[in-house]
Amino acid sequence: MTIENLQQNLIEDFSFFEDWTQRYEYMIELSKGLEKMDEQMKNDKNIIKGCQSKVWLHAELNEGKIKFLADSEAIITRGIIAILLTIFNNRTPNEIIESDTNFIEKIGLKEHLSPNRANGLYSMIKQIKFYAIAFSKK
Amino acid sequence: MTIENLQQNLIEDFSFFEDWTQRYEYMIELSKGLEKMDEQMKNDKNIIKGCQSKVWLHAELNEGKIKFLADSEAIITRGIIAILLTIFNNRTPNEIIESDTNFIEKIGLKEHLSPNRANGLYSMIKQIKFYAIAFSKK
Amino acid sequence: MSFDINKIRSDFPILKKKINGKQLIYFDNAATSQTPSCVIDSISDYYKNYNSNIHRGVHSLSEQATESYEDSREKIRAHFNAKYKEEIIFTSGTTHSINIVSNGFVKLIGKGDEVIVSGLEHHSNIVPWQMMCEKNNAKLNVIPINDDGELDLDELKKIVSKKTKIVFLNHVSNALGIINPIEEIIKLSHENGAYVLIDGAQSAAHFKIDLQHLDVDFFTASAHKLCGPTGIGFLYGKKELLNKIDPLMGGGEMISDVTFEKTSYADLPQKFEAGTPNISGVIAFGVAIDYLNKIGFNNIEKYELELLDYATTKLKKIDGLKIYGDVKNKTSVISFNIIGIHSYDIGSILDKYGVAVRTGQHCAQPIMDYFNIPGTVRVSLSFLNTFDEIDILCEALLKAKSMLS
Amino acid sequence: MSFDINKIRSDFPILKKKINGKQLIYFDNAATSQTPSCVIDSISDYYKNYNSNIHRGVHSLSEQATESYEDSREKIRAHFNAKYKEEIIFTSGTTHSINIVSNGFVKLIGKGDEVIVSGLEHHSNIVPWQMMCEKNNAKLNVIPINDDGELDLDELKKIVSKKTKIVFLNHVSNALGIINPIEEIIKLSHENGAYVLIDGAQSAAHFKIDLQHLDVDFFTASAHKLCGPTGIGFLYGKKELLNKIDPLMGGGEMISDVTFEKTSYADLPQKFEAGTPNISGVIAFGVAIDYLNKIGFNNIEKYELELLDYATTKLKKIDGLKIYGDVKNKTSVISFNIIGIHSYDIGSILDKYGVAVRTGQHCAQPIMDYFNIPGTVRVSLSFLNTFDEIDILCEALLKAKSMLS
Ligand SMILES: Cc1ncc(COP(=O)(O)O)c(C=O)c1O
Ligand SMILES: Cc1ncc(COP(=O)(O)O)c(C=O)c1O
Repeated sequence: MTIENLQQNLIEDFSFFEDWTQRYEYMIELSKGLEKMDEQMKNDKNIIKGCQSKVWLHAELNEGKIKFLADSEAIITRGIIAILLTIFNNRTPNEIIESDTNFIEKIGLKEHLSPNRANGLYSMIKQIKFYAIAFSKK
Repeated sequence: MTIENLQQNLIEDFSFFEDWTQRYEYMIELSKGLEKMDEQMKNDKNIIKGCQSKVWLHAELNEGKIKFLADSEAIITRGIIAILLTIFNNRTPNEIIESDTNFIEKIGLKEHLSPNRANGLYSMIKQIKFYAIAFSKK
Repeated sequence: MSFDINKIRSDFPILKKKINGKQLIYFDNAATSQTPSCVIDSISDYYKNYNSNIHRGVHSLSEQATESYEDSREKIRAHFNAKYKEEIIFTSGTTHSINIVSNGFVKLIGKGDEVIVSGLEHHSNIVPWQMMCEKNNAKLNVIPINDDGELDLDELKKIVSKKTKIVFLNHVSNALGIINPIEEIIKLSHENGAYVLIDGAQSAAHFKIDLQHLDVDFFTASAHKLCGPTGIGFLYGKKELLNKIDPLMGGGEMISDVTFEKTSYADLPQKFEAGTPNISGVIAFGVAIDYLNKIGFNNIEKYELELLDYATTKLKKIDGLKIYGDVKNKTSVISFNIIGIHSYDIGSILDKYGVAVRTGQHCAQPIMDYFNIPGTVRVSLSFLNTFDEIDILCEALLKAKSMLS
Repeated sequence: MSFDINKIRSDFPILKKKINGKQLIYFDNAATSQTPSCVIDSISDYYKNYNSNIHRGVHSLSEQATESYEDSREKIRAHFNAKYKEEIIFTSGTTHSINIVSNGFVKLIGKGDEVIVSGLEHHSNIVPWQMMCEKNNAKLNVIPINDDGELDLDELKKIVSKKTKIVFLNHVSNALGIINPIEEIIKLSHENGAYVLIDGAQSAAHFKIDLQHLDVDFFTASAHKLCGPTGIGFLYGKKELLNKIDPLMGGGEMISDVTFEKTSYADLPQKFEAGTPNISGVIAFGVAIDYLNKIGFNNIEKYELELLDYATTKLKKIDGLKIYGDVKNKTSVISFNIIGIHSYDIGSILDKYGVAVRTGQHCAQPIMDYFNIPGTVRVSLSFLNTFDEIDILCEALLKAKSMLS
């Protein structure tokens, strides 16, 4: 599936929820599927600034695709990470660079998360795109 | 006349005025009778802080009485000085120390002057009393 | 005056707010207090009727603004019982105040000298002093805390000495609500010839403070935690000390004479109030102090401690809930975690129920480091809160817990 | 939008005021501007609806306050055309802003280095730099003025050199209203490798300013001169320079990591915004900028210059009246004396006629020293004034003159 398809799916998934509890429960559910991040990767180098709870993001290039590992202390943040990784994990740098990020608004994540959390979300996306650009130059 | 008598006179004088123009004109008139202060006395040592226009006050003890000389760049302030010196000039330190200063409120000077100007006024009185205390200890 | 909670709540327009469809329950009073109508109105009144730059103005508006501004200084002086009006310096808040003092001490102390901070501080009472120590090479010592979060005075006795020049600590810890034994600390410090700065950001709203009685050298608080507006606070300092230290900022009003060769500073308090101040803020701060006194600090203290008691008892019944700093001497602040759940997740869910709490480190990272936790949920109660609100909090917490575990 | 003076005046509640029984005529706009209802209402709205401490808050009120606060930063950035949002630092006003920069330069320059100030400055742009020079032994040079009150650029060419590290001057002189040739000065300074700080306290209200176009390194203005509230302003600095200088104050928000051993600063703009800021002030500042843009800076500039022309012509007809800085390139400020009469006396009498002017040194003692006068009467016009008001001023001046001579 393309990034776009996946984003479309997410938008549809989220459109079914009737209230915040369902949305949150879904994110908490998603968080449980997150690939485990090595404790030693949770170092200062990998910390993303601008999030309310600590967020670590690690990236490496594997046969032309970027493998992300990420984690957070907070479960709701982990849910957000899970959503982002569903979309961006194991993509080529170019796929990521060219992808649109306004699905966030469409998911309703922005309103239903808070601006502060949305800031954290944007910080994560910024970092993901930053890695993609860095790897694309290698 | 005692300080108190003089103050009483002033309160009466001022009670006749019907508006601010008369009050100001009277003060301007009074300012013209102010004894001339030597230019060299207008030095930093004699400056009173807290006034909007520059005010100098010089004091010396003459046969047990304090002789004041004062001046200002602004004519309305000179009028205020004239009023104060009418009351306090050539008095013994103790007369000044013991004198009441609430005639200022009674004259209506406080309302008709501004708080800023009233501050200047209080600064002058404070300085006058300060000299009296200093001389009383000699 | 008797304490009529409904009447008092009706003075605060924001309490009618709905959040996510629920009635707002504001438990973030330690971060900023809410504002009564009289304070809000005093700001509008200023801009509608006598907005003007102050001091040196010859016209009536300027005089009215100056007079109100200076009246407010007198209100603050009287409320905190400072000896002289000019010992009250208006600042933009506690942080600014502390920086004035720490910057002023750059030149007063030097290598070999020591300063003491408590282990229970807000960053605003740590970082300025670190900046000072970097400049003058003074040594920063720390009064350690014990597992209850209390300062260890025996340790203080070991580290305080004739080398100690200044001791600075908060009256009440913002992260835990613990009231520090400042009388004892002031006495001990003075015996060793050290000055004391008390950060009253978290105490001034909760009980009456008498500066002359405390004999403290510097004290500060922020209006926005005292039902006043943002961007204003005050620094109290003993006159002879304020005269001794250099100002942090230069500018208009704070000088008596300026040439390009040399400048001399004005007298107190102007020396420390460079530039056009927050005039409406100062005036509204005075109105806020009047308002609090009308309610009465005795009433406030008594009611808040009842709320604290009730909330503490109820919260302790929640399985896995651990309170930090659960000691006798504290203000109405409860800092806790539910084991295994991040404070941030709890705060997010509570918000959905209209309940506003603060989560995280509370600008007091060293305390969190001590307890080895990333943060806490902080419920900070004020005299505006009700017992019902505490019940709703507990219910919402149970729901959050079941969702998150 | 066309410029409807009556409609605009009706936005300002204070203009209905009576002073000493007369209609208020406010000619002290350079000291502080008056405040439109929309700005006043935005402050009330904040305290009634979303008052909360910002950043790091997890609850909705805090988020709304944070968002409005940051929106305001974006409004300021857009209006002044800064490149990055984080180049806009909120301060308590111009004086605070200048002190941030002068303090930041304490470590960046040293003995043998030089700095240049203009002879036309407000104390707020002199004293902080004198304080800096005292710490780092840099030399303070002055661009002299001529008898018209204009800066002598030929002299500047002589004193600027590779030794010059920073040049600081106001865009418009508060005492005289003269617009300085800052484009030329910035170019000349940059050619010599010197940075430039422009104090825009007196320019920002009168015409549109484009920071990227000016290529200035630091710029600052105060909200209270821009139809905004007191206690708030901003500092613009180029990102790489703001990253280079140390913060003036330490505290909450401005650090990313605190231990007692070591602290690291947060990114821009937080690095310079220690402590709880003037949140309502920042939000209202944004509303004020929106309001001014709705009226349109082109309209404002055009109308104010018409007023200036009219007033200058009329005042010159008064016998013995001398205007200082009567040059072509100026904003709507007229600084004058009537020979033989003290400015303070004139101001006092004008006040009785409801006319508010400023008198004295205008925090610019060096200018007064240059002209060898104790002060001036300053009439500072804004787009709120009318031609009729100028007529009343002239009549009142004639009356004052006859009373005082
Ligand atoms: C040219 C100039 N610079 C600086 C200032 C100081 O501004 P503030 O008092 O708002 O800090 C003023 C205000 O009068 C000014 O006119
Ligand atoms: C104990 C303590 N000190 C200092 C501060 C800083 O106060 P402000 O942000 O008003 O400068 C706070 C505010 O959170 C505090 O709680």
